Amino acid sequence: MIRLEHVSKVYKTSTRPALEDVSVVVDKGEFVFLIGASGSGKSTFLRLLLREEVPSRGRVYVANFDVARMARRRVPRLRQSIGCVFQDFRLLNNKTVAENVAFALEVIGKPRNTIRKVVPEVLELVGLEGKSARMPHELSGGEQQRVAIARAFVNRPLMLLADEPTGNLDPDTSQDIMLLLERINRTGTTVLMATHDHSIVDSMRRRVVELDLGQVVRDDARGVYGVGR
Amino acid sequence: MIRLEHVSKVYKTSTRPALEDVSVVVDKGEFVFLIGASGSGKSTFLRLLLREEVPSRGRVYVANFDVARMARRRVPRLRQSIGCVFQDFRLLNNKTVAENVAFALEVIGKPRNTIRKVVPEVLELVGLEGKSARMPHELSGGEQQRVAIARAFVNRPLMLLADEPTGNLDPDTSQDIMLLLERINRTGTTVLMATHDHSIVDSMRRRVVELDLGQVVRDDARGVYGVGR
Amino acid sequence: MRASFVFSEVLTGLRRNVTMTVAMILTTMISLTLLGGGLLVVRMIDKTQAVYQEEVDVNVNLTKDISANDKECTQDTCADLRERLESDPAIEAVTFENRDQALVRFKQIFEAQPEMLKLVRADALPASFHLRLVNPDRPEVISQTYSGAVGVDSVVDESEFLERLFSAFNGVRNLTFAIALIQAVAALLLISNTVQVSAFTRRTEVNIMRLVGATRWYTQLPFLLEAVVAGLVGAVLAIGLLVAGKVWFLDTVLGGVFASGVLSPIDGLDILLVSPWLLLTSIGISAVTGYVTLRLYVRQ
Amino acid sequence: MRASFVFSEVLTGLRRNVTMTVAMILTTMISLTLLGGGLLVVRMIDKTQAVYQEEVDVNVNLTKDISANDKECTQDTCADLRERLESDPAIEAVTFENRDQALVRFKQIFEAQPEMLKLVRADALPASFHLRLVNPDRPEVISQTYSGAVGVDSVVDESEFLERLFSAFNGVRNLTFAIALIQAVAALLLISNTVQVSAFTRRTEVNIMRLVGATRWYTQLPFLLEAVVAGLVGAVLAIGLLVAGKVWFLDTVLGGVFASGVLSPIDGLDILLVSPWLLLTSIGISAVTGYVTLRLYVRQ
Ligand SMILES: Nc1ncnc2c1ncn2[C@@H]1O[C@H](COP(=O)(O)OP(=O)(O)OP(=O)(O)O)[C@@H](O)[C@H]1O
Ligand SMILES: Nc1ncnc2c1ncn2[C@@H]1O[C@H](COP(=O)(O)OP(=O)(O)OP(=O)(O)O)[C@@H](O)[C@H]1O
Ligand SMILES: [Mg+2]
Ligand SMILES: [Mg+2]
Repeated sequence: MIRLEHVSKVYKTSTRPALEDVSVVVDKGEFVFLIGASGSGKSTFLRLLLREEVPSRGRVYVANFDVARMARRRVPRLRQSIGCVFQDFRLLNNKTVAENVAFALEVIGKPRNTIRKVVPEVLELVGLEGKSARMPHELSGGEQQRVAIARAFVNRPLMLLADEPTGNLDPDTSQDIMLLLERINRTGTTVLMATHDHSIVDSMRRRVVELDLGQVVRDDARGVYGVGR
Repeated sequence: MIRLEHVSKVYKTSTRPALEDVSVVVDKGEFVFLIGASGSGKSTFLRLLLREEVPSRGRVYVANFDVARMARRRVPRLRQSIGCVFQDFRLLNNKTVAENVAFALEVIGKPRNTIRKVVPEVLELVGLEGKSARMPHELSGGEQQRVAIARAFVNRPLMLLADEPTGNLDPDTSQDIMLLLERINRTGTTVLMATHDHSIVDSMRRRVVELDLGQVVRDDARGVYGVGR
Repeated sequence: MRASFVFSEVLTGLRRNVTMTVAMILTTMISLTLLGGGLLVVRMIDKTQAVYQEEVDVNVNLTKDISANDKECTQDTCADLRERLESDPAIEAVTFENRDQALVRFKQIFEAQPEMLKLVRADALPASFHLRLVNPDRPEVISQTYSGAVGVDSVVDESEFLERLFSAFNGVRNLTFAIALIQAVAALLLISNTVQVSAFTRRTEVNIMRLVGATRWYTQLPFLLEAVVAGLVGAVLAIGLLVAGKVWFLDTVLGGVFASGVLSPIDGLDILLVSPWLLLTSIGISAVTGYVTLRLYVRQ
Repeated sequence: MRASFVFSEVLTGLRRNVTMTVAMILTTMISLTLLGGGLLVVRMIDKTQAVYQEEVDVNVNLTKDISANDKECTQDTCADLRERLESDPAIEAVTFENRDQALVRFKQIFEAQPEMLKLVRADALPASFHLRLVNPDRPEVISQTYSGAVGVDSVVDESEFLERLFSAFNGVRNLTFAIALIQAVAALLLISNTVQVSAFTRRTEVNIMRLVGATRWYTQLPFLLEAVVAGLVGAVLAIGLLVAGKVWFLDTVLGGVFASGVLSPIDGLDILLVSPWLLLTSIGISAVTGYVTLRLYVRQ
């Protein structure tokens, strides 16, 4: 599903590499936590998979795409097979919940009756069936994050990338979001999640990949956040 | 120092009040955590103190200012006596560390030689004496947050408001920031901090004010994050 | 890509920044109006030039004696001169105009200036031969040959007069084009800027679109169309202004001059011929500017 | 508030959005150039009008006989007529111009059009009395009284000619003002928009400034100054364009007409008189527009 081979990334404006000789393989259907201190390269890792950045060295494979070398115009195809969720939700403030989700389908040219069928389904999955006509600001943070997840998942992508999806949420709401991601993972979707939240990592006991200064320093099949803590 | 009397706040675009009949008194030199679920009104609470919003009902006093009723043109004076720190740092990306801190003084018209004297002092306080010429993107998240704290504190304000200052930081870095805030608190500055991070709240054992749906549901002198956890 | 979706995005974009859109349309409009005005002056010059060049290059004015007494050019001096002119290989055509005909023409030209008519009595005008030359560029040869010939009072090279007339026109045309050019630069910068501002104010949306896998065309087409729509509206308004300018300014102020035939008038057909060029120029420039701006300044 | 700090902010702002700034300056420049041009045409009309009205209102042309034989107006018919005119209470001043003097004046007027000179022989021009009226608005009374008097060939009301001349000028002036007005609207919108875009692109900074306690003036003055600086530059360029236009266009194309005295020329002094108005207009409008925009559209 995902394969990084000796990947390094040095940003132009920065001296120290953000990632250094990282090799990681993630199989289909896995649930992986990506942890590490601030600036350890978690977001960079995810951005490489989305081809928001290209690696300075090494190779990145996602599904059947050779991400680092593919032609620019094929990038949209890659992204259509990946769903993304971010800490700050990234919803369109002037569109309703349903429109926000539908947007992801409109943009890739799905026919209108497919959209009308699929959107309510996915809103039901994330538990927002009654709130499809609300605007984002009329929702709590947790609900907004569900909308973001619905939008990422409405296209039934092969994998879901989440960059600190619970960073702005309180512990209870975070638990709800984690349950939702687990449910999505059970449908066979690979989930890769970067986080700081050790209580979540500790309670889920899933695979943990830890980065430190851009290098993989740990890769446990059923890990916890901090060993020495 | 801070006194809220039966304060309610209803946003125009929202139906349910963000704060409802909140009365809180904070004395000079206190360190107070403001906790609560997402959407419980923590940020609204802080915005009222800064007069970024005016309350729908009730009165807000900060230092000697009647915040809710003061003339608009006196707002800058109020803000000059309050330092603010946010989750997303809010540094100017095209200015160096020292310039970012100096900016807060330039803007309020401090003479240039005062600025030249004060800025290095405060950078030393936050432990960034060697990095004053760096740009924000050349710093780790924790270091960026220190710059933000230095900027908030350079003016020696009566109080420091912090809205989830550790939200984007990993646990180790968060600890450093908390130590810094404690040090600032020990100089006599009142610190009011909104947060989700229960490990921080639990370890510090300071006064905790908990909001739920806009109402104060708990006010412990030496509290922990969640009672039932 | 669904057209209705793109269309609604374009409208939203134009409405979001109304002041900018209106400024862009106005500037484009003025630029194109001036460009169109310049083109119309060029057409007017061309037409007037064509009329004059068809008609005559050099006038040979006859002496007072002949002018007064030989109305049909039948007497010896005049007939000989005509024969000589007609057999000259450098001259293509010869027309005789007697004093009465000259007066009629003079009255037509100065219809709008009655004081001129009062100054000039019929017997002041000479009869003349109007010559069309084989080689209109070299009237001085004719001038030299026939000045001082028997019965010739003076040889007038009309192209001299035309040159002065046309140099005034060329001045007007150059001024118009100069202002149009500066305006065009302003319009270009505005288009480029509008596209940049549009892209900037909607970067959140565009970012989200791109993350869910929208193609570059899909995200950028609305900005391009915005520029083109504004350019189109500007061009249509410019054409309207040209028509209005013709009706209310040219036809009233210069009506007399047109009627006299000294200048060929600008008619509806001329505007009709210029219009498609204005439209094409506008659409072309706004599309190209928009595209280049998107490639160069808007990070994808 | 330290001036150097504000100044550097203004420069940064103008540089940050170069295309917008240049477009704004160009549009302001053209608008002001046209406005200045219109004002200059107005001045030219005024001056020309003043010259004509000072000199003469009505011409009484004398018969061919008098024109040819009475060069000093000493013979009975002419002298009687002069006496009658001089004693008329409606007439303020009477000047006699004989045929030779008329020819000199005619040659001056048509210096640039030699064909006209060739058409008119000295004996075609009449001697005349030039009258200045007590009440210049009612020349038709004079016309009725003296038409047909002994020795009078015709009475010409010069104001008729002037009216036609001035109506052409007024047309040019109105057209110039109309374009200037549209341009001014465009410039206004652009200024407003530039201020909005500036404020928008720098809202992060402004937010941070305001959080650390900067006053509204402190945060918004740079945007206002940006607009004013751009307006000032536009005005200076416009004045430059007017001078250039005078030197390269007016003086070459209309030089002959000016020299003949038919039109009063536009001189450096006129431009000098118009310039401060352009500067003040530009600064005033940009400052007001900027201020209003900041109050209405930019959330503080
Ligand atoms: N666009 C960029 N340009 C230059 N340097 C960058 C850029 N993005 C990230 N970096 C640098 O690369 C390193 C890794 O950053 P990255 O955002 O991947 O860390 P992270 O693990 O996501 O941190 P956080 O927990 O704060 O989100 C950091 O040193 C950062 O300063
Ligand atoms: N500008 C606004 N306009 C309308 N409603 C708002 C606005 N800001 C906040 N709200 C609403 O007011 C309520 C309280 O919001 P607030 O941001 O104070 O919560 P919070 O405790 O800071 O939450 P979080 O932990 O997510 O930051 C929420 O329901 C929110 O939707
Ligand atoms: Mg990150
Ligand atoms: Mg908040």
